[in-house]
Amino acid sequence: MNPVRKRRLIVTLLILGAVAIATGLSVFALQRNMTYLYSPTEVDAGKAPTGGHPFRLGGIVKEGSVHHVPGTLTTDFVITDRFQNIPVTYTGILPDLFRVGQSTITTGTMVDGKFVATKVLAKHDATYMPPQVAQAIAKAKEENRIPKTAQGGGAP
Amino acid sequence: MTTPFAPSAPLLSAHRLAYSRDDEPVFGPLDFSLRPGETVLVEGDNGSGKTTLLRVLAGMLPPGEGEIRFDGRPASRDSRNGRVLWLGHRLGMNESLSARENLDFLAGLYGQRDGASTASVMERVGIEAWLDEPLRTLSAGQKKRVGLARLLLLPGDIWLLDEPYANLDRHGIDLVNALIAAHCNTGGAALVTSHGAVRFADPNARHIHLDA
Amino acid sequence: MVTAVQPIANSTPVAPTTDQRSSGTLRACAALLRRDFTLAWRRRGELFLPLLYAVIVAALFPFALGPDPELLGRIAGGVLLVIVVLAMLPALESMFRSDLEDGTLEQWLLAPQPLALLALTRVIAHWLTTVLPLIIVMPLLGALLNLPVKVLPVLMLTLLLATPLLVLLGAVLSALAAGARRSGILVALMLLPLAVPVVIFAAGAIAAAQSGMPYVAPLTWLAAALVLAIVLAPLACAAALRIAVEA
Amino acid sequence: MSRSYLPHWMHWLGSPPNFYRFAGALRPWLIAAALVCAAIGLYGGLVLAPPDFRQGDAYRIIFIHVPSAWMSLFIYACMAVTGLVALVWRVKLAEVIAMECAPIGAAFTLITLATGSLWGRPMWGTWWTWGARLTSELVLFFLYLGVIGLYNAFEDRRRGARAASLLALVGIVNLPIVHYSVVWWNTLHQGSTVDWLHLSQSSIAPSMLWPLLVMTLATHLYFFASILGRARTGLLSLEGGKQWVRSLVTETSR
Amino acid sequence: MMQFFAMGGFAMYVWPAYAVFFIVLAWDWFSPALRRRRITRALRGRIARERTRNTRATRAEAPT
Repeated sequence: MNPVRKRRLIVTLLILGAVAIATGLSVFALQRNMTYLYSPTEVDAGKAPTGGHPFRLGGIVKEGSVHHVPGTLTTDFVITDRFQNIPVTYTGILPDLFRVGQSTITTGTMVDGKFVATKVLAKHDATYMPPQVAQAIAKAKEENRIPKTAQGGGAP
Repeated sequence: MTTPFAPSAPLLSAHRLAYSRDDEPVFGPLDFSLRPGETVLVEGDNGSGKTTLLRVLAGMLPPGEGEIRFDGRPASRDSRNGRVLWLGHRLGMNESLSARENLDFLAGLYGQRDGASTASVMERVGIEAWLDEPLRTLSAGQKKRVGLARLLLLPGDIWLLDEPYANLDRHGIDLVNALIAAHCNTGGAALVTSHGAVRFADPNARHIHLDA
Repeated sequence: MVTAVQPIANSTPVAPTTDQRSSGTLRACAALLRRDFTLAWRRRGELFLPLLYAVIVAALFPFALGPDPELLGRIAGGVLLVIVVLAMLPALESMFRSDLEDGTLEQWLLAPQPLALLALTRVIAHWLTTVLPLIIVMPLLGALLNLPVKVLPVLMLTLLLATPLLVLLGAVLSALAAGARRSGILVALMLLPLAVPVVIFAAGAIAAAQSGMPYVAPLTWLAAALVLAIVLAPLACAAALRIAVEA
Repeated sequence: MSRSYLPHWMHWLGSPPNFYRFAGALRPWLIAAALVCAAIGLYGGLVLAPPDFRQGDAYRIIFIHVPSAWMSLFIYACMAVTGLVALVWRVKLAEVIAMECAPIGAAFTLITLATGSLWGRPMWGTWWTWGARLTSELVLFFLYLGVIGLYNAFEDRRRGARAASLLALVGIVNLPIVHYSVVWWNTLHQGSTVDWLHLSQSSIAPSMLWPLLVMTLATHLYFFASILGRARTGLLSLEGGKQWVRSLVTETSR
Repeated sequence: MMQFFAMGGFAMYVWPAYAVFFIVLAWDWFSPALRRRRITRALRGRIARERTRNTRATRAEAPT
């Protein structure tokens, strides 16, 4: 084999080998949980960091759970993933998109079974439509008893 | 001159070789060949493209037009590397290291000529006393001699020497000529640039003249 | 002075034979390693500068943030990671500069060895001489910043995977910048976007270890990237060196 | 040389004077079309399209934000492709185009970051968050800056162009890695709004979709107009010694 | 009309976003034009200088 071909073959084999090894390692890594966002179910199962380590809690603001403490900026609400509920307390200004049924990501720590949030971010989903359409959809859902799905909660 | 090892094709040949920088022609088009045992002297004033020609031949610059061949085959890294020894304006050695360390490193990259050793080539160029001194402490002429020692140590048969006479005294110039002659005697070839101030020893050497 | 025409060494033909050219790829790498180590030893004073820098910066953090051990312990992992990256930067920038200036790179280019392999060898020598000492002093720096003891091994392991990756990337950028007239902050500017994933995964592993979570996944990602970079970065580096020499 | 493998029209267009004339003739049409599209798109987006049921009128930033984000990636791809051509075949025109892509790409990336920030403030409650898309976009911005910086750091502009092209290619390997590495940080950013394979099923109302698409067309047209103009300027400075540039310059002075 | 400019209360976010878009693109459009003018001016100067040098040279040669 002439040296040029031989060298090209070696380089190609090296690249293929590296890609193969890297792919193997990636597959291995993908099988490990690497999320840094915990759902209420995971928190309930004790998978989330404890002992004052901050982590992110993601879920939907439960209907009828939002209470503003009068005279303060403190808000209490419940984050749910429809299986487990975690009570959350937050002091500060809430973003515009924060509302019942909204996907929300909160950062904070667990203190005595309550999540004390230092930051609340509303996750906005990818749906854009005029208000009339939204009303029509909501109405149709109510009439047909379509189960209300979590909006945007599934986005990565 | 013929040697039993001389192949039919020239070691190095250029065909309509030209180079332009920013669309200003630097040299060429040139046609020449370098056969075993031959020395070609490239002459020309400053800025006539002597160094550029050598850099193109050494593959450090892409040829603008034309073709370079080694042993009759189009030049490629494989046909070129290891055969071409380059001595340029820059020494190609680290000044913090001694001549021995530098030469040993280069011998590691290129391999060694049969029978040559770091000490013997340093002796040949007459500065064996400076073998273990950092190059920083050597004079310009002595550094040049270390560069010449490299040519003797490494097994390339095509020497591309850019201004090898610079910084050398009369003895040094004689030494360069003697080394080139010995190299050509053993089937090697050399392409040497000079701005014309030095008379080349070999009266049979062919000349390429570059105009600025 | 000898002026007579006399044969050099023996009168063996100088036309290189195949074994002369293909043999010794390993020998070439060893020669380069030996040369770089010798050079590093000659300039051993300079090798302490990154270490000194790292210690000074680490010592500044308690002054800036207050000596609260808990706070320091919480941020120590990330802080040390950033300190290592910053301490590596100056040496990365000049990885090929002196070799370009004294013409050694021209000799590399004409040598019958793959340039990419020489570049990889240079990366290894660089990592061993300038980065490994930084990793070795990590326990000391960790103690300064009250890094939890259980995090220290993970931090060291992370750095063992992340720093070679950064040196490989840095070698490409350093080779690219070597031919430029002024590099200044250029290498840092170019390194930032390329280093983002490395830092993210390294920090992820450290943070996970700190909060008692599994840290294998980010380390595996780093290993995967390292394997790819070991093959691809030297090729890119060789291409960059060819551009740098083409002056 | 391997240049002869290129098709004939590419060969013709690769010659600087030909390209200069061609680009000069095409550019006014492109910019006119871009302006018309922008006018239609903006009228549709700002006036005709109804407010969003949840975000009200704030969502109207989408009509510039999303096309700019697409452009920032599209231009990077253009830069990398022309950069590859420049590296492999050393075509001067490809070098010029690759290098002139960088400032336009940086401009669109800057717009994306700024408008995204202005959109994020009322909607997410923060100017900036280290989410996947935002971080990737920021990294992209720095990549553009690196390419521009490296190009300008070289005395010899052709050598600089090839070095910067190599950096652009290294960057294109890196971009997906950056993206996926920051994804698991988890993100506040929404998923893709427009499903290109099933346009009718996109989760955006048609009255809002068409201005978005028209604006996308406008930004593409603008990019082509701008790159032609920039490449013309680049060639002019690179070929200053050539006869065609000299006659051109003296002609316009009269 | 006022309602249009109010943008449903989001005017302070929407209009600056559009302003950024147009200002940055205007910069992108006009900066090469400026560079172009600089280049042509420099080139014209160079050509003019060369021309005078040539005529001077021919004039100097003429008497001999």
